[in-house]
Formats: sequence, structure tokens, C-alpha cells
Amino acid sequence: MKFAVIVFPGSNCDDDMFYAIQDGLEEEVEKVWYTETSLAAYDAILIPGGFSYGDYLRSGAIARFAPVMESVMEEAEKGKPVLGVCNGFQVLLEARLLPGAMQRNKNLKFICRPTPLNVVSNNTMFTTEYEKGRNVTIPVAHGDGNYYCDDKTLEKLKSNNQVVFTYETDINGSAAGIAGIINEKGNVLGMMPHPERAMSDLLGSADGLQLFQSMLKNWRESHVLAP
Amino acid sequence: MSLLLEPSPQQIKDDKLYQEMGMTEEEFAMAEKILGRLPNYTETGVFSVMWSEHCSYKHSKVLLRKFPSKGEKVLQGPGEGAGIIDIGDGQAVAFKAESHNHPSAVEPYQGAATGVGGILRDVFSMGAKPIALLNSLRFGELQTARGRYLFEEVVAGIAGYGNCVGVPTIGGEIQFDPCYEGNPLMNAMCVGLINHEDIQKGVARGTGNTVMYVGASTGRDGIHGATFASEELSDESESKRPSVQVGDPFMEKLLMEACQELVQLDSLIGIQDMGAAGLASSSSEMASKAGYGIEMNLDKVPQREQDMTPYEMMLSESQERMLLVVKKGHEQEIRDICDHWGLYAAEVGHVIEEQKLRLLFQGEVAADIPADALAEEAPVYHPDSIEHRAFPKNQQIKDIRFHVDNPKQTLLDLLQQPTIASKEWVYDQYDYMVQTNTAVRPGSDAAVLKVRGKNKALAMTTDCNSRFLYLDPETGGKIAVAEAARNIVCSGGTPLGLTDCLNYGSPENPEIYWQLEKSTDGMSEACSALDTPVIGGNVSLYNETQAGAVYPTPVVGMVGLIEDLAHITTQSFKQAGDAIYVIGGAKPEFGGSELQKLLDGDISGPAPTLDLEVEKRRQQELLKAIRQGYVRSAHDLAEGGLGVALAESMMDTGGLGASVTVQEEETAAALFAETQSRFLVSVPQEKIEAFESIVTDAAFLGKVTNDPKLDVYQPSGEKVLEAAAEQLERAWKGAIPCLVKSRD
Amino acid sequence: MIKVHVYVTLKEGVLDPQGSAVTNSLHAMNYEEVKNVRIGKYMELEVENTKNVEQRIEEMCEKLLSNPVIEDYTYTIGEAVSS
Amino acid sequence: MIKVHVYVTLKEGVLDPQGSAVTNSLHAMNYEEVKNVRIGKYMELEVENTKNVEQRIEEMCEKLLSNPVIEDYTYTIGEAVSS
Ligand SMILES: Nc1ncnc2c1ncn2[C@@H]1O[C@H](COP(=O)(O)OP(=O)(O)O)[C@@H](O)[C@H]1O
Ligand SMILES: [Mg+2]
Repeated sequence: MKFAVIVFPGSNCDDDMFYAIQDGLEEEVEKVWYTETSLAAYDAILIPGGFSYGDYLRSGAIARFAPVMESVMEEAEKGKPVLGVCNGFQVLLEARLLPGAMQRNKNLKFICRPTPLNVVSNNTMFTTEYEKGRNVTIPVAHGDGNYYCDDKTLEKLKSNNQVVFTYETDINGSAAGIAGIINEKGNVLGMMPHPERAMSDLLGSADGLQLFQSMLKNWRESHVLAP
Repeated sequence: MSLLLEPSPQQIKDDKLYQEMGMTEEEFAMAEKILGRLPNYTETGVFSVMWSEHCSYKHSKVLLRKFPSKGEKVLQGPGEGAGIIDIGDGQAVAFKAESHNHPSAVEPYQGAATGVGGILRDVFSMGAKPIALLNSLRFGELQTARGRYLFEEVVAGIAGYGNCVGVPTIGGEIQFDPCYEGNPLMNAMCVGLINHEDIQKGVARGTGNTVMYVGASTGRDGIHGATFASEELSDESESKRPSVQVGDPFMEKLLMEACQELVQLDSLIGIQDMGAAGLASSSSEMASKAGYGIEMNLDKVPQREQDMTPYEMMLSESQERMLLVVKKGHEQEIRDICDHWGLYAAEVGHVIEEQKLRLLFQGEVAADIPADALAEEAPVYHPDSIEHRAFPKNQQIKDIRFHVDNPKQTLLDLLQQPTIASKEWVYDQYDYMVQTNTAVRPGSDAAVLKVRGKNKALAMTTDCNSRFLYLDPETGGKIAVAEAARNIVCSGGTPLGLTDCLNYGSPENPEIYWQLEKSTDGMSEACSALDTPVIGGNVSLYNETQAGAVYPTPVVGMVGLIEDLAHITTQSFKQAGDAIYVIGGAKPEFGGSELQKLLDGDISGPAPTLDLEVEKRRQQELLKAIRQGYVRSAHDLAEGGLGVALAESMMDTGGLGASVTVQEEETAAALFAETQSRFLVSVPQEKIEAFESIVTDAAFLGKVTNDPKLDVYQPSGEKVLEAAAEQLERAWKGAIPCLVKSRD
Repeated sequence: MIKVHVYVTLKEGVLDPQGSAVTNSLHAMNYEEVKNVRIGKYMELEVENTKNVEQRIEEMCEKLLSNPVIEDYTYTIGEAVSS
Repeated sequence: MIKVHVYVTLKEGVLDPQGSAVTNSLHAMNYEEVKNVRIGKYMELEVENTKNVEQRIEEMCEKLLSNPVIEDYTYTIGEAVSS
């Protein structure tokens, strides 16, 4: 399986994502510069966390207009897996690939810490390797992780099982404790916690690994069934 | 402002305008002599910043020479952006610390942010990849709204910049004391990883080679920042406020990425960051170091504002800028890399044979100064030194004893002292995990980063207990170095070397100068004994207000090598049943201790004694035991003594407790004395014998338990303290959040 | 060259954590008379005077300068400036 | 109750990294006509109509709403609002 890690000017978790795939998952991965216009050669697209363009104006707002985003949208439309982590999630929101928006954390401060999450849905191509309802610990590191959407959208997210991860305790003020959501089609996941930082016990947790393993397994299966 | 409006050389002299720029009459006369004529306005400005304390170390140079700076593994000692030490496998660590005290006092968020930006550039301009940031902060006691504002904003500024550039902030220290009320300290340290062959120097060599400017354009910000950093803070500093710079971490990130590619080019001859005194210092230092000169055409300098004068351009401290020297004809290679990262690279001049800094502006020579005169020949002062009056007074105080009626309450009180309390509120705001190498995050003795692709790791820490230095600068200086080394050893590492940041009051006050002298003596002695060369550092003087000078605060930033990932050790207890030992006994030493501060409201008496031989032996023995796998947790005893160390070792262990019997009859000394060279360790039962055979001064105290509470017994068997882990944790973790929320 | 002023505010009904924090601080400083604070952005654009300025500003606001999911915007096109 | 509008802008000469990033981004989106963007804050305060409103607003701006070291402010006191 071949992964693309999108790199915007100022991206800073691109390497972490790259190593998570290369050394953690041991699959093929390449960094793709924001000026590229085709992502057809990749089986999955990873939009890394950290910052992009300094996150000036609004997190993810400027990156959303980078040239590469057009092909991200095309591939997403075609059903290719797209994972946005942290800043990547914010980019997906700004690009309207996912509903809602991010606000400043309710305490107005950046928060970095290992965070217990509930796996609300293990019925997605990103989470089948988790047990449903299981608690996993995955770090967060964000200043704007306070998820907002209007009530109607929230109802829809819930009734469609689009809420994938929630925080076990409210850390940032997110609506319904949302830490990660998926699009209706089920191929675009945005999450604030950083699975790529939870790839080994030496660094505190290996709970992120299953997320990438889920992607791999589901990709393999879909390619065996429909070669 | 047009040049015509600038005062003439004669006016500068007659009206003593140089004084406004911080130059003395003698210094101006020296400049005149060097040039053989009167300096013009631009030249006077360039002299004044280059000869400021911040750039020239004119009051401290003599003292810095005492530091041992050589060592088998030292690849680069003091003098460049950062020092470099070999860690094997063709790799090395580059690190350096720097102060940004005055900017942080005036505009705490931007002051701290640009402090972080500056130290990063010092490290990546050496060719290294920054892998960690640390800091060392000093504030007043958070009793006033202003004090809390400074604290919150400095922390936010560090976070804002470091998080955005993607370098983890993995450690630091914070001390709160009234002496820092009006003059907080903000010291930042950066550690980078570098391959030997990539090491760069800031040199301008080879006549005809091109001088290039990369990064942000130049504005009027920070003009006279360097001289500003060399003055006492007064109300007048307020009027100098426009000199505050704003940081652009996004630009820094691009610059950092670009530099990592630029240093791979054979055509790159030298590179230096434009830090304090910006273009003036980078150009003259690069020329002087190489024995060449530089001619720059200032019309080519990228400018953010209109009608900038040579004076303004040379003195501007706009951030996120680099000066490069490139082989003639290879400029395009630089431009290509910069283009990729969206940066602008301008050709601003070239290297000349004549050892001069020559500046052209609108077709005229705006300045023409011997480069060495600026970079090397600043006046060197040997200030008067008089024993600080506090020293003999405190030495005379003998036999300080404390009696604690309620040891449990005292322990809870100590855990809530902001200097001791958990700094989680602070480091929660720092991204300490980005780059995914952080094996031990903030909260243990030293932070530990694994080296990607290798079975080894780096330990790093910043330390300085300035209370001891105030009472006894020489002993306190030794303690600062020893404490840093202890923290490295507790993490399983061998100390490699250190960078310092010397924060003091005005050196023109003989008593302050004496503190500088004595403390650097003490530090030097400890560095020699512990084999930790000083590979770089920074001096920040004039840290005082009308209310007085800060305590002498020579912050030590130390890096150690952990040779095997299996050696990584943290301070928290790991398993019930493990034996608890203390290495080294307690003496009733309370001078400068947290207990004294708590009970007396102030500090007095002699600092704790330190025997460097004992220190060294214990460190070596402990490290050996750790490497052999005999030690499950290790923590050095610092502020608050054994009591606090026991409580800290229980935090976040998921329900472990400890039951111990102390060695000394006197509870205050047993639990809260701050006797030096001591460690608290836990040892698995099956390793007890092996451990005891290596570690000579280890005394058995008791056991780690499954019962989340701390029980302490006297040697007689009488219980002196029983406290629930949860209660200890609440006191320790709740203190700082509670202080910042409180209102006047 | 003309100057355009853009004001971006949070939509009604969207909580404003920053605004609440400022309100609380003002109360703590004894400015009790302040009942509510909402914080938005204020941008000054220097724009070359082309034909369909308004429409283009409108687009910029929609696409980049604000996020319609949570924010509203207004703008005023100001005086011509020389430069 | 009256509505007060406060505008906080960076002092002239103070670097505006956000503004530059937005300018560049607008150029990349083909809004070449935008020459410069500066980003500031816009605040709406609901204030009880007391005697010396102006003076108190002035104070709040000085002390909390702006950072006089790098920012300037202006304000307008608007219409009375019911609430
Ligand atoms: N300003 C800070 N930034 C980041 N981490 C900090 C800061 N201050 C303290 N810490 C962390 O908190 C822990 C305890 O600090 P400290 O009490 O100074 O330790 P020690 O006494 O062992 O040197 C350390 O891990 C340290 O890195
Ligand atoms: Mg320690």
C-alpha cells in the first residue's frame, strides 16, 4: 500500500507521519509537496498535523487553497481513504470535506498531553482493528481543537454514525466531546488526536498503530475482492 | 529620514550623542582613534551595538576564559552560534542557551517568542537540525496581576513559537522569588543533531565571494535592542518600546528547512544568523573570524519599510534573517533552494581582501570600519570586585535549626510552593512530542529524546538554584553544575557538557562583579571535576531595577548521552515491593532551602556544602548501577529535600505508595534539609545485593507499596508522617493553576 | 489604491470563549458595566482599484477571510489612498 | 445598554506575519490586486450606559483590550441596544 503525506509550507508533523508509516506500519510512503497536482499514484492520503502556513488567520484556512488540495478533493470524491490529523482535520473542515469548524480550546491555551479516547465507531476503514467502545490513549497537541457544528449537523453526525472518536473527558470544549469524525461516504476521517505519535510504548503509547493497520487491512481486502 | 538630517560627526562628538546609544566617552575616543577620524552617525551606531555588553562581553570576557571548554569529544567550543559535542556514529549534538530577559519584561509574549526564535537560529545556522527546546524562567511570586501576566505571557510566547516551528519544548525550570519581580528572566536553550560533515561556521572567506541575505525583510524593529539588553530596566525603557520585535515562526520554519538543505551545498562557505545587532554583528563577525572584509550595498537589503537609513538597516533586529557567504558564481544554487521554500535570497555584497566592513548606500560609502575593531577589539573591562556584603553576614549564621510540629502539613505546604509545585500547567502548553522522539517528557529529572534510528538517547536539563548563589556564589555555582549533572545521571545518561546563561545585575557594581567572579570560579571547578566542558553560553547583565539586582543566576543547560535505550530511567516508582534507598545522608543544612523560605519568609545562612569528590563518586556509582539494570527509578534530591522527592516519586504511578524509615533523628533535617549530592532510588528486590555492592553511600529506607500513601517513620520506629498520595498530588498539581487564577 | 476594511465576527449563537474570558477579566478589573464582549477580526486591505472590486472582495471574504460555518463578515470600501 | 466597537491594529512598523501570509495566499488565489493586508482585532462590547463611559472604555482599551507596546486602538460608541 502506498501512502502520500501532504506537505504544506510550515507543516511540522509531516516527518512524524512519514515515519509512522515507514517504520511503524512498514509500508510504502512518500511526502508530497503542496504544489503537486495529482495524487492518483497513491492508495491513501494523509494530511499531517502540527501547523501549516503558521496557522495564521485560521488553522488550515490557507492550506486549504494549496494547489494539491484539488486533487485531494478529487481522490476523496472517488472514495480513496483520506486521513486528516490535527491540522489535517482543520484543513479538511476548511475545505468542507467534513462538516463543522474548529474554535480555540475553551481554556484558550494550547494543550499537549496523552488523552484517553473512546472508539465510538469501529465500523470504518480506519478503525476496524479497534474494539468498539474501547479506550485508547492517543496524544493531542492543539490550540484550536474545540469542534463546533450546529445542532442539525450534530444530530446528523450522530444518527449516521459519523462520530468516530470522542474524548473521555472534556479537554477543549468540543461539541459532544468530538475528537474525530468521518464523512458520510466513510472514506474521509478527521481527528484531532495524533495516532502517528502513538506508535511505540517507548514513547508512551502504541494505540495509534491499529488505526493505520485498519487502513492497510481494509485496503488489502478491497483489493483482493476487486482487483 | 534622509541622511542629511543625521547629526554630523562633529555634532555627535560635541553633543555626546554617542551616550544615547550607550557608548562612553572613552569608548567613543577609542572608535575615533581606530578610524583615524570621527565616526559618522552610522558608524557610531555600529560601534555602539558591537561594543555593547550583549555583543562584546566586555565586562565578562575575562571570567569566561576560566571555563574549561576543551574535551575529547568537543568538536566546537565557545565562539560560534552553538557548541558541538560528538555522540558517536558520525553524529554530534549542537546546543546553546541564550537570554531574552529585557524584551520579555517589556513585551512578554513576543519577547519570549523571539528568544526561542533566536536560539533556534543559533543552532540551525551551525548546520544542525533542532530537536529540542528547553527554557529557564524566573519570576516574582505571582502575587500581583502584573507578575501573573508576565508569567502567563512568557509561557504562551514560548509555546506559540516553539509549537509552530515544530521543535518540541521538552524541559526547563521555573523559580519564583521576589528578586525577579521587576526583572523576570527568560532563558531559552536549543539542542540540535548534526552529522560531523555538515558542521558550518560563520565565516566570510575568499575575496570576491558573494554575501547573500536570506529570510525576512528588514524593518525598524529592535533598533538598539542589543544596547537595550545591556541596561538596567527603568521607566525610560518604556519609551524605548518601539524596539520590540515580533516573531514570525512560520518564516522561521521555512528558514530552518531551507538551511538544512543549504548546509549540504559545497558552495556554501559560511552562514550566520542575524541575532543581536543584526546585520552589523553578523557581517563584521563573519569577516573578522575569517580574516577578510565584507563590502555590502545596503540598497540591496530587502526592506520592509520605506526610507530606511544605513543606521537603521545595520542596527535593525528584525527576526528570521540569515547572512550567507557563497562561492562566486554559485548564487543560483542558493536561490533555487530558497525559492522552493518561498524565501527571498538577495545578493547584498561580497568578500573583500581588506579586513573592513564597508557599507555602500545610494552610491556613497556610508561606513568603513575595520572588521576586527568591531568584532574582536571591543574594550575589555576588569571591573572592581568587592565581596558582597551578604556573604560574610550569611556565613556567620551558624546552626540553623527548624522544628516542624506537623511534618505532613509542612510537606503539603512545600509541595505547593510554586518553585516546587508541578509545572504541568506550563508544559501542557508546549508541544513536547512533535518529531516523535520524546521518550521522557517534562516532569522527570531530565527529558530524554531517542536518536532516530539508533539505540541511544540524549538527556537534557536546565538548572540553577540562585538562592544558594546569593548566599554563597562560589558554592552555589558548583551546585548549579552538579545539580544539572545529577539530573542527567538520574535519567541514565553520561553528562557530555554544558552551555550556560549568566544572569546578573550590573557588573559596574563591584559587589555584583564579585558574585560573577566567585560563581564562575565555582562553576569552573565543578565543570573540571565532573568532566563537563562549557561549550557555549550567554551573558545577561544589568538585570536589576530600583529595588535591586536579581540573585546571581547562572543557568546551566546540560546534555548527556544515554548509550542504550534500556538505560532510560525516570523518577517515578515503578513497582510495589521495590526497595527504596537514599544515596547520601542529610545534614541540618537549611540555608537557602525551601523550608527556610516557607518558615522564615526569607533566606539566610550558609549555602549547603558540596564536596565535588563525593559528588563525582556518587554520580558514577549510580550511573553504573543504572546501566547494570539494578535501578528502577532515580531522582535527585533538590528543593524540599527527601520529603518532596518521595512525594514526587509517587506522582502519576497509578496507585503506588511508599513506606520508609528515615536515617536521622531530627525530622526537619531528615525530610527537608537540602544537603547536596543525594539521590532517591528504587531497586528491585532481586538486585539489592548487586546494587549495594556498587553504590557505597546507599542507605535502605523502605519499600514501594501498593497502598497509595506515604508513611514515614523515625529511626525509633515512631511514625512521623502519613499522607494519602491523592492529597499530595492535589497540593502539588493544584498550586500553580490556583495561583494564576487568583485575582488581586 | 483603495482601502477596504473587513470585519469578521462570530455568528450569533456560536460561543465565543475569548470574548467570555475578556468579559470575566474586565469584571475582575471592576468594569462591571460591561455585559458582554464578542471578539472578531478587523482587516485592512490595500487594493488596486479594479473594475469589480466589490464582487472580488465579497469572494475573498467568502473563500478565505472568513469561515462561513461560524463567521459572518461585513466590509466597507474606504477612501482612495495614495502610495 | 450601548454597543461599543473597538478596533485594535498593530502599530505602524510592527511586523504583521499574519497579514503577510494572507496577502501571499490571496496572490496565489489570483487576487493580485491586493497589495497589503494588516490584521487586527474587532470587538463588540455591550456596556451599561454609565456616566463616564468614554473614559472607562479608554481605560479598558489601554489596560486590557489592546497591548500598547505593539498595538493602537480606536473605538466608536454606537447605538443604544435593548437587551
Ligand atoms: N519552564 C518549563 N518548561 C518545561 N518544563 C519544565 C519547566 N519547568 C519545569 N519543567 C519540568 O518539570 C520537571 C521538574 O522541574 P524541576 O523541579 O526544575 O526539576 P529538577 O529539580 O529535577 O531540576 C522537569 O521535568 C522539568 O523539565
Ligand atoms: Mg531533579
